[in-house]
Amino acid sequence: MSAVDVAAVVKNYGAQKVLDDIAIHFQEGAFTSLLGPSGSGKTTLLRIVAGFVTPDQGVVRIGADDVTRVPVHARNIGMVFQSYALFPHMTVMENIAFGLHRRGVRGAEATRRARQALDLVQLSHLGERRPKQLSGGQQQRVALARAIVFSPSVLLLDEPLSALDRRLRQDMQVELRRIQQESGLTTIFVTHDQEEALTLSDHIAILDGGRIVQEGAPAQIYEHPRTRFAASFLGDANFLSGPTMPGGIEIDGRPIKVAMPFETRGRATVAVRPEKMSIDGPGENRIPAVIRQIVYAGATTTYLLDGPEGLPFRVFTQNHEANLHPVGSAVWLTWSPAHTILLAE
Amino acid sequence: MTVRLSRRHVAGLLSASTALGMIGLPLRRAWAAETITVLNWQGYGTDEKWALQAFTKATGIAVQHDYYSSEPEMITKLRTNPGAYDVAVVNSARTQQLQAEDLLMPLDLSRIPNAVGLTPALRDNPNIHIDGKAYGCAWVWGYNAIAYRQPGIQTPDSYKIFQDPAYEGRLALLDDATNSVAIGALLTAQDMNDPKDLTAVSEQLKAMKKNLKLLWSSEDQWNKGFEAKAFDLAVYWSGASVRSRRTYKLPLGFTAPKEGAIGWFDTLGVPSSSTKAEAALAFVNYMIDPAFYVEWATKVGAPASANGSAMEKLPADDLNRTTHDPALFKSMQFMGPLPDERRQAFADLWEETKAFYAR
Amino acid sequence: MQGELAGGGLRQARSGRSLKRAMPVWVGTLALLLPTYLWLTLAIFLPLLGMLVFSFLTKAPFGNAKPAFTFDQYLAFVRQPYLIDVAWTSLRLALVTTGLCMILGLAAAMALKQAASGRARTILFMLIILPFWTNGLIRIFSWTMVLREGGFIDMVIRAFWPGAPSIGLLYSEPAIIIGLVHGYLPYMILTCFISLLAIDDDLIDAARSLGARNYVIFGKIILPLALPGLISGAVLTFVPVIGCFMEPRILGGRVGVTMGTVIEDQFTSAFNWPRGAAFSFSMLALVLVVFALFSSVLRQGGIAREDG
Amino acid sequence: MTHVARAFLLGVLLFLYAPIIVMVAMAFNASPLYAMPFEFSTRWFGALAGDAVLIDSTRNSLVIAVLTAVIATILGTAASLALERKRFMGRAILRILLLPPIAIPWIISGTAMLLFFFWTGIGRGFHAMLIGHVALAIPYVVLVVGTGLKNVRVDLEEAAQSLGSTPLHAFFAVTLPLLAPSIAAAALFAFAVSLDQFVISYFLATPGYSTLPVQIYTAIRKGFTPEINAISALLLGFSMLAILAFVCLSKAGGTLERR
Repeated sequence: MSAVDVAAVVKNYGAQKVLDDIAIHFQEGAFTSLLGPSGSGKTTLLRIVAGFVTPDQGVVRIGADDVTRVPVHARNIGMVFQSYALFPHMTVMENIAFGLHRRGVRGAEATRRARQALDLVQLSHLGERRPKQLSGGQQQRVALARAIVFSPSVLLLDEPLSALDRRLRQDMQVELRRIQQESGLTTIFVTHDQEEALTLSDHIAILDGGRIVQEGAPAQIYEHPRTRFAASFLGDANFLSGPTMPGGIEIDGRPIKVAMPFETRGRATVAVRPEKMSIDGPGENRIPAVIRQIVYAGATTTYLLDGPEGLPFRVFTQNHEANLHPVGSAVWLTWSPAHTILLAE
Repeated sequence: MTVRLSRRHVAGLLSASTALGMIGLPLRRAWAAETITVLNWQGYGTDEKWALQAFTKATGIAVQHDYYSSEPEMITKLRTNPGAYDVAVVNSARTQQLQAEDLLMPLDLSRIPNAVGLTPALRDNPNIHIDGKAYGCAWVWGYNAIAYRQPGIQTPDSYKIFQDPAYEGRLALLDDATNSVAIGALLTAQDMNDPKDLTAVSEQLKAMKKNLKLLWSSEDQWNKGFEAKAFDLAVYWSGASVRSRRTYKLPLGFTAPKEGAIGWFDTLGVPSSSTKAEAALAFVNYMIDPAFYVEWATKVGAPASANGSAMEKLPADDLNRTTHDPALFKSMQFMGPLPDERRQAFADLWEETKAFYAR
Repeated sequence: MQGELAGGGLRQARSGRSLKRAMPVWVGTLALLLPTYLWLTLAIFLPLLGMLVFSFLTKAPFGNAKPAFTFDQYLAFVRQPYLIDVAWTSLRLALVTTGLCMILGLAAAMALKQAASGRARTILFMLIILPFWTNGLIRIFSWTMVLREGGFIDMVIRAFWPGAPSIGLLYSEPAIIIGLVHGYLPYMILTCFISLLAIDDDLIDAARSLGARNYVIFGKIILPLALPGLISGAVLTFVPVIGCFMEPRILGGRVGVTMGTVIEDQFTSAFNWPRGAAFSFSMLALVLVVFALFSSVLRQGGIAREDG
Repeated sequence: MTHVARAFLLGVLLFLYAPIIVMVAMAFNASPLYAMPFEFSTRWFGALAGDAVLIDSTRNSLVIAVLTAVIATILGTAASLALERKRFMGRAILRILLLPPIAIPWIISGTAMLLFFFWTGIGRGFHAMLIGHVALAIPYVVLVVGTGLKNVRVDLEEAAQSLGSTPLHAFFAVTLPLLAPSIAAAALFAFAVSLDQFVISYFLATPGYSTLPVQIYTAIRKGFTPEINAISALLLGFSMLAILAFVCLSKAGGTLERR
């Protein structure tokens, strides 16, 4: 188990810049998610750490070793592929023991450790099956057991849950977190699913267009997204932009206060999470709006509203009491300046 | 269907299996003091096993073979394998071309004892004499004419029968440009080696389209086709017609029509690159030896020998002898050397005619 | 192959400490490609280059011939328009043969996958290849026995229906096509079968359980998976058939005139190598044009697939 | 469905074997011209036993075919791996370059080889034939193995590497077993291509060295006797026995199932 460091990594495919000056530290024992839409470069970054892709520039370190030019097989990584990539011509046990054999662990010792890994993923009874005979979730567990059985320095997960259905996926998230915590492996997890990233991670890095736009603890990123992209990719957000004024910005002639200090110059955009707003509630910042649509979901209700100049808003409310505002009613949207996040443009 | 199983059959089957089973073992070959290599069509006289054994026994010279399946290929092999061949069977129509490329050496016929019996029309034929030197020893001759199914068809007297509507779909022509042009030329009373009016030739050939069933290119194909009654009327080689009648008992008649047969003769030449000319000449001499010829002609079936005295050793009613009547020399034209341009013109004409047939 | 591997030793992988540098990727690629392409260069490309040069000469440069540079050989199609008919015959034969092989080959591969499994399947598979191991010439000659009037087919038919008229297919275009399909069908069956091996039977059962009809299963599951095999098989059929000459000669009789036979004649009887070579390269060009036309299909996984 | 499939398969086999049956039947027919009515005879087998040239050339054919299959399969599989799995400039051109060996009529390639080998001093004979045969078989191998490779997912090799395999070990441990049916089929193709090849062999044969197809091709002129049917029938019989033995004795029955 080691920390992983990526420094100043650049990767181009022809004229296309896939990764642009990436630097990121994956802390020892931590679960880090690389989150981003497809084409953001997150998979390329993972494959650079794995060694399948050689960066054009920059350095990759696993622990103290510079592994930038080290072939995959010499890096001591464990990896779970999106499609699991289980060897169809081997049994489950053979699959799991593969990495042990490559490390010179054979015979009874290999069997013992493979059994242990199989127990860890709770598939002890399926060791003699072939991968084809397993369900998707079971295959996923085998792939995980295979990747961790030889105690790799780092565990790389390439969207391993994306092929599972929703229910199984939630189960596996829990399982994955448990196993990661038990094994204490430095884990890098690639996903485009924000909920998954929030649930599982100690640390999240959001990628867009080959750059890391923001990284930090899940709550920290959620509460303080730095860009419009980060705010909209991780969770929902209402955006307001207007000319700056001392202490905030101006929308439709009304001041919107921002708690954090900033420079008063030109225009600025702020973001407000839908659950931080309330309808006709308390709050220093206020905007008039008309309710356009109501989405009732039992525990919560989502209001879609039209603000000044047709600006769309979205508000989540907990259904503490059943006083729904009817569609078409004019209301005040209110929220606190502390929840008004200034975005870097 | 008659099924007769005898001990001989079983023995044959067994020995063949054993032979195949031993395929892994290298076969022993006895090497004589000197070995010459002959370039020829396969199964064309020079490679008769019994003859070679007799020859080797008599002279101590062993003979091996390489084969060609077309004349250009023979020329190519001579060009690209200098020194590999000591005797080459060369159609006299090609001799001048080979001589022009210095691929043949002139032969001193006086050193070939059996040459005295050669038919003068062949021995001294201008096809093989250049600047007074002979670039080959006339070996065998034959002619292409009409074969027809018997009984059923009256002896044809003209190539016109190829266009006779009575034989729709019953004709087989030789797939050979020179031969086909020759037929067209003879039908229009032209010199078959240099017809001036190729359009007329082409028209004559195209008029055979309705009758034409197939174009044959090998004796095997001819025999199997005739046996299967695929055609009743055909161009055929004189020597092959003898084999078909005698060996395979095919019911055919063979005749030279009034326009004339299309004659050819093959020579034995010695490649200029041969280092074993002495041995080669010994082999040439053996090949025109009447004793060898009679055995070849009666045992196997052969074209007519260029050695008139050899022909005379055959019984008077021998099919081969009657088919190759020396009287033919009077009316028959031999295929002569063709300049490249004319050869190409013939080839183009035949190619176009074939495309017309195929439509 | 070796080059790529020399890069990292096993011991290093096990210790994970003293780390070796990886070979650049191109070294491995080159090592994989070089033997094949060197071999092809020696045996095919360089010799053919010689032929390509010949095709621009008036005559083959041998003996006393004084060849001159010319484009004439390539103009034969203009000067001898009947060659266009001949080329069309070749193209037609190739297209029909390839089409029939694709239909029969895919069907046979599916049947093979469905009708048998395990050892039985292996035996059937080998039985399909076996005829291939007899010489092609003998196979073609044997077909004359089967197809001719009073031949094998007629005998079989007359066994059931005495006095039936003869089928007498020999010496016709269908006879050529039968011979060609017979010669190339095993390629198609095999390549399709290899592709179909990837299909899980569960996949088809699953689709069926979801109510998919047979044609839907075929269109959505089998065909896309079989496509690489179909394409490879089509290449292995179409390309040689367009230059075939033995089948037309022996089975075609009067109608057996193709580019293959014309080229053979140029070499064996007309002795005009430059023209024979020019025809061959024209035909190769024709093949490439056909490939270009179908490249949208081929791009999904055939020989002409583009990079990227 | 299975009945339909079986019936269809039977039909295809009948079609494939129709001329083969005739070929074998004619080996036992007394007539040298394949004449009917059929008259049983083993004379051609007897004749074959005394025909050293035919047996010799059959052995040569088998030796060349086996060597061709081995060499072409190894080279072609390697090339196929690069063409399927690597990205590089000129890949499309390299693929196109596989076409000339099969597209150019044999007679042209044969003549071209004969001339080129003459000019370069490679000459004719066994080695020249082998060079020619392998070159002709390579495109078949590349195409067939390439087809199989499309079904072996790349991530399996990557997975093996991530588990500590060198690329070579990953190939042998993972790709090769999964690719085995395709490679076997490719080898069978290469073998068949070589065994069938008569034009190029014909040009490259030397006086003392020829192959069975060359014998057949040259024999056609005069008339090929059913001796050739006889040896073909024997070869076919031996192949069948070999296959049966192979299938029964080995676990190969499973190779086509694994995937």
